[in-house]
Amino acid sequence: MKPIKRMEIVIGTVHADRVIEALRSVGVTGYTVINGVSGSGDRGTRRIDGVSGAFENCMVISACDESLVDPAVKKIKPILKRFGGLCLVSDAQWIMH
Amino acid sequence: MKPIKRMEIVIGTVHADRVIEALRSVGVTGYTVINGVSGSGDRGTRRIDGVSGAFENCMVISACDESLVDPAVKKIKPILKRFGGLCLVSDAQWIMH
Amino acid sequence: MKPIKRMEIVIGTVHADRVIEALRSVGVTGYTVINGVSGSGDRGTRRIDGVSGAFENCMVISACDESLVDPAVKKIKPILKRFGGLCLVSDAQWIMH
Amino acid sequence: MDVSLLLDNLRTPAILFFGLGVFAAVVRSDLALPQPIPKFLSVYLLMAIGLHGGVELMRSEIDTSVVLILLAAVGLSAATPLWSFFVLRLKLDVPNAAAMAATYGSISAVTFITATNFLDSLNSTDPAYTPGGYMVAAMALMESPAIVVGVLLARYFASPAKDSDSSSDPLPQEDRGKIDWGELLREAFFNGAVIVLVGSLLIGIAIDEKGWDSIQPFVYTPFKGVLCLFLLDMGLVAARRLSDLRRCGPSLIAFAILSAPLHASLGIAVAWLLGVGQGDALLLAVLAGSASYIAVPAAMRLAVPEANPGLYVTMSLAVTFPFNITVGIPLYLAIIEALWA
Amino acid sequence: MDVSLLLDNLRTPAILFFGLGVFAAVVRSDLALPQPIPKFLSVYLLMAIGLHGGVELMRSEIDTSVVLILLAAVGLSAATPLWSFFVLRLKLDVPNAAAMAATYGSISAVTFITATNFLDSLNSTDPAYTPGGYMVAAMALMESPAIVVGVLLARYFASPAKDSDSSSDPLPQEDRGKIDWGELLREAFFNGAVIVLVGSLLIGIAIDEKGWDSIQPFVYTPFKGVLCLFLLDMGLVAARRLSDLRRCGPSLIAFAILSAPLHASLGIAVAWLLGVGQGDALLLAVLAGSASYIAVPAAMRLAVPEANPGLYVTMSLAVTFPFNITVGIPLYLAIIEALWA
Amino acid sequence: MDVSLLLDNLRTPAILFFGLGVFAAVVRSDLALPQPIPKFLSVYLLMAIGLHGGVELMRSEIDTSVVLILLAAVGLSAATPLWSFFVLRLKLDVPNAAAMAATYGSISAVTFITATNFLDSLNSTDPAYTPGGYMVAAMALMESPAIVVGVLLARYFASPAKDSDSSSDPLPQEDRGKIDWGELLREAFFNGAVIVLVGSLLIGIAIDEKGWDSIQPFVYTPFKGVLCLFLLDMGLVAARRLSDLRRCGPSLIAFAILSAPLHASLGIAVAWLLGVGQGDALLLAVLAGSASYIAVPAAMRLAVPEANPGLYVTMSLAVTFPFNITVGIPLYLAIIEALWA
Ligand SMILES: Nc1ncnc2c1ncn2[C@@H]1O[C@H](COP(=O)(O)O)[C@@H](O)[C@H]1O
Ligand SMILES: Nc1ncnc2c1ncn2[C@@H]1O[C@H](COP(=O)(O)O)[C@@H](O)[C@H]1O
Ligand SMILES: Nc1ncnc2c1ncn2[C@@H]1O[C@H](COP(=O)(O)O)[C@@H](O)[C@H]1O
Ligand code: NA
Ligand code: NA
Ligand code: NA
Repeated sequence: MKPIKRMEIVIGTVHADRVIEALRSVGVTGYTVINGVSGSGDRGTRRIDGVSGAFENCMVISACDESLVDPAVKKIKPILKRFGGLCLVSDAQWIMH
Repeated sequence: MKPIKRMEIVIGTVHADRVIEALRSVGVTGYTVINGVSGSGDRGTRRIDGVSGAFENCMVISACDESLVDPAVKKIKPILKRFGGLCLVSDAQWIMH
Repeated sequence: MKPIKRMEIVIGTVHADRVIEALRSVGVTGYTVINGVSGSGDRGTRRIDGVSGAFENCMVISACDESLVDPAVKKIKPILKRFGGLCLVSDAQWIMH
Repeated sequence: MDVSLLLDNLRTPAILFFGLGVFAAVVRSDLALPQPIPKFLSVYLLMAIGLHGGVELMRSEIDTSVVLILLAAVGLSAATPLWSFFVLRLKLDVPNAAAMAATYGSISAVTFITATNFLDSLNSTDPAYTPGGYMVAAMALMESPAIVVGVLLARYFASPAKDSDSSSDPLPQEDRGKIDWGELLREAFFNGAVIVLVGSLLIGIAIDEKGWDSIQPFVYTPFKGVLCLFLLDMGLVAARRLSDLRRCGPSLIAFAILSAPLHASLGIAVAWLLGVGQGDALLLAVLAGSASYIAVPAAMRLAVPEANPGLYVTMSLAVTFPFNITVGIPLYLAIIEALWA
Repeated sequence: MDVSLLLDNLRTPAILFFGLGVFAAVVRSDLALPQPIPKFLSVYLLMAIGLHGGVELMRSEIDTSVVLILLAAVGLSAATPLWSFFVLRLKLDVPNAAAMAATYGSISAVTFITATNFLDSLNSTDPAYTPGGYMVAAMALMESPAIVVGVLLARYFASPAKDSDSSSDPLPQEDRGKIDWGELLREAFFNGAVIVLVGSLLIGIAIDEKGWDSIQPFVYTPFKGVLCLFLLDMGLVAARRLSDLRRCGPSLIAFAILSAPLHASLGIAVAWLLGVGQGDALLLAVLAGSASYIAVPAAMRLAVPEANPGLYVTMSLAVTFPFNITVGIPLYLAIIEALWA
Repeated sequence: MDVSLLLDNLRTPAILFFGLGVFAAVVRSDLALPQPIPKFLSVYLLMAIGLHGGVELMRSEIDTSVVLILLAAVGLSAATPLWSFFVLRLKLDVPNAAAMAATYGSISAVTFITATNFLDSLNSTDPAYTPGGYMVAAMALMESPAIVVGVLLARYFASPAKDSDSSSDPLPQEDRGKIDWGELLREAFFNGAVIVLVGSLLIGIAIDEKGWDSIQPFVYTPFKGVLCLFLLDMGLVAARRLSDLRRCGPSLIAFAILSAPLHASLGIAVAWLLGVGQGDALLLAVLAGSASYIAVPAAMRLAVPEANPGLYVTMSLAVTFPFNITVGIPLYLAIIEALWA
């Protein structure tokens, strides 16, 4: 086991590539994406209702070294500010295999 | 960063509206819903197998202030008792944007 | 509330049954599965692109007693070693209902 | 029983695809029609059967015998849960017996459709073998009453709430377990399956032949092929539930197999009394003998959450449904042919 | 207005299914066509209409009047957002007014398809009631200009960035809010809806009659039935957004209802000046009068994220779309028949 | 080579939609047919081709030449991975060479379907251009052998397990890497694609003409249109993988492009020796020359997880598949016409 940080980002699916690029640019290469997520926040309710997928969210989860969190957050913050979303950071143990 | 509580609720999709209403009623307006979730618990296995969506679960994740957890839990508990499900609470840091 | 451990495993959907069987074999009967998950890790990027579902991931989340984590991890590690994936363990409070 | 009827049925493409699905599940193939495809196909099938029924209804004359059939259908759907409940109580607690009774009182649209398909495949020239469009209306009317009766049974015979956990329960005693009637009736009469079926039936009545011509290349011509694909999935789903049977016990399985021909015989008796044709009689038999696995489970999860879907869905999906579409339909027709001869 | 046109329209299967969807949502049924089925159906509809338009285009002669119609279409799509923006600024801030203006300048393919369907259902023998394949090209050309105009408006009238949060902002001032033109144009001209529509149109032009014969059992014959299913879902989606209307205010709703016939009248006027037939005129009216709820919202989320989709999507989906397909289409045709008579 | 064959092929609607998909991916459009739609469409295509093949098989006479073709097909599928493996070992390690060899030994059903479609579009009156229903059986027989051979190769030439990490490994040495033969054979012979194809073939044989008539409006008439939609998605998926090509290196790309005509020539040679018609010969060529991207990758992920799907899927999907459906099919037919003349 190794202590790491778990980042959890909710962002509009159409903006997800920006977040992933931001993660990669600071050296975070491991992440998992959950698609088809709906939700509610400061900018109202986002349903996955028919027709357009434009209001779908996705959740990006990444386990990374503590040292990478600050640079990643620096890159992600302006994206969240512009397009809305959520970023949580918590502690976890990584089972090395 | 701001320390917050992360609530994570698994509930049958057909009962999700109750949970969300419960959250809203105590002032939690930010949440994220992951649909199409299956699982297993005290009440057996819930598959997302064809035909009916009646046994699908969903996961509701909400980051909220510590002070809102107790009232939210008070409202959610009877729903879980009646319809089954799971509620976890953990610590996280919220990246303010 | 009761302190428990939250295990979070990302694994190829085609291998998910192995992980669930491993959990069950050590006495973990409660778990939740999120399907249709994509991601990136040591073994490259896994898209959910059309055609074949062979490269889809899923996420298995289980809240269990601390005492079950070690035996579960022992069973899951070789699966992750062989097929790739991720396992995180963190702390949470379980709302008993 | 005329064994050729059975073989005829087993050789229809739809039943063969059901068998393929069962086979795939038994050999643990990774074959799957993932959600929401099955849900989409079931909306299509309900829409198609509803529209066609409505158009047929418009084309035919409505007389009192039709009204009697519809009344009989509602009666069957409300009565069968009653006796089922008391039989099932021998083995099950109140919520489970009630949910199971509701399941078996209601109907399975796909069984109905398969029976229509079977009648059609007989290529009979006898008009008595062509069921009337009002049989779709009968089906629509049979979906909901059983739900209401089931919930009433669960409520009326409910054991008093256990007090053991009342201290940890933040809600006042009377709040738990109360029926939300508005929600229940909405679930019974406005659930997705009922809405699509009844709505399409009414639309089928409302449109003219020109309207029907414009949509029938989608809702009528490819119908039997889509049914094959849907039954492939049903075979997968039903067979994957077979492993859950062990946990259900032999008496429940006996109920699931025996209640089908029993209820179907009731339906046949009613049809005989009403003097309808063989086609209508078969469909009434199938409606009475089939059990729900879509509308009722959805309603029960809301209204009787204490009941275990591992019992009532497994029974209707993995036992009664396969029995009906393979053996039941030709069996009921053989009985009808013997009686009507 | 000839009320029989209205009743004819309300009795087409597609509109009846839209009504069924609205009803299901109003009684809070759990009926749903879950994603990605609606997305799949919309790709199908765009593909089908594009191919058919292309084939028709190939069969007909192209003269200068066609070129004029296409130019007029682009003009309408670029001009309507301009005046809309200034009217909307009375009530909305710059980003919301711009996004709403773009929404109403662009078009709704399903409204167009419903109008085609309606023309078809009239069974008129007058060739002037059969629209030309170039009208699909007109639709394709009208999707994008409004997006570009909307973003330009948002940019040109943008308020200077607030400085209050600049300290916490790690990006240099000039980086925020900059338009990424490459991305914007890609979104405007290469978004999924435009690609499928234009691509299918070109493929329809490229293939020969043999090719068309081979695919039309899929892309043409079942088309009207698929439209029913899609409008069922649109009814659900539109009605579920009705509750959001309260938050939008009466002036916006007035805009959503009034701009439709107003823009449609512009389209009719242009059609009249160009001397086209009644069919073409109706489609031009519908294109001008309809508002986008797929392509434009997707583009606005990228380019004008400050605008609230709860406003512009709700207006176009829950007000303008239902208005157009129920009342609007027959109303515009009545106007056209009066003028052309 | 007769260039008109190539142009004919490029002008079929299906190939044009493939091109549209590629274009959309290249301009980074957001166009998508999200899962599970493509999976659904692929089940449909396999079901349709299987049923039609079965029905054709029933209608035709089976003679020894058919048995020889089927044997030759199995032989090709088992032999091509062998030589491919040793060639690929020059550049790749054992697991990757074995997985790639299996991929190229097996077949691509969509390439087969596209070739059938192409033959059909030629509108030839020569019966030798109409392939026999047994060719679908040949395809079904070619899916699995390559999987088994590939896994045997991976096993036989496996390097001894590295000991470096044995201390941290809680499983006994011999447990890791052992083949689970039951699982492997299930994966090879009972994977979803094989089950649907073989099952539908058998059902096509089992049903009578009446049964076929009842389902062919769904499984036959709209087939070519559905293929267009599916190839649109294949174009998107293939082109989105183009960026992964850089990581694969030129020698692999050369293998992916050259092995297709090479294996196809083997197929043509066998067809020539067996004296079959041009239609059968083309399909055998296409089967031998195509590479799997559904069944084999799924099997390899289970049985040879050490292999990198970024290599074998990328090669078969982004190089060999597009090559075959655009250039390969007309090229192979040109060769056949030259030889058969
Ligand atoms: N407090 C929260 N907890 C969980 N998810 C949230 C929260 N706030 C926002 N979200 C998610 O982030 C998305 C965008 O948030 P916002 O930009 O605040 O509208 C929402 O649609 C939710 O899915
Ligand atoms: N210990 C657990 N860990 C993760 N998920 C659980 C757990 N227990 C229950 N669940 C989820 O909650 C749903 C309902 O649980 P139950 O009411 O216990 O049957 C299950 O289907 C699971 O998805
Ligand atoms: N650091 C990480 N954080 C989140 N998810 C990860 C991480 N590493 C791997 N994964 C997930 O696990 C899958 C398999 O990982 P791997 O075996 O490393 O290729 C990836 O496709 C991701 O979905
Ligand atoms: Na019944
Ligand atoms: Na417009
Ligand atoms: Na091959």
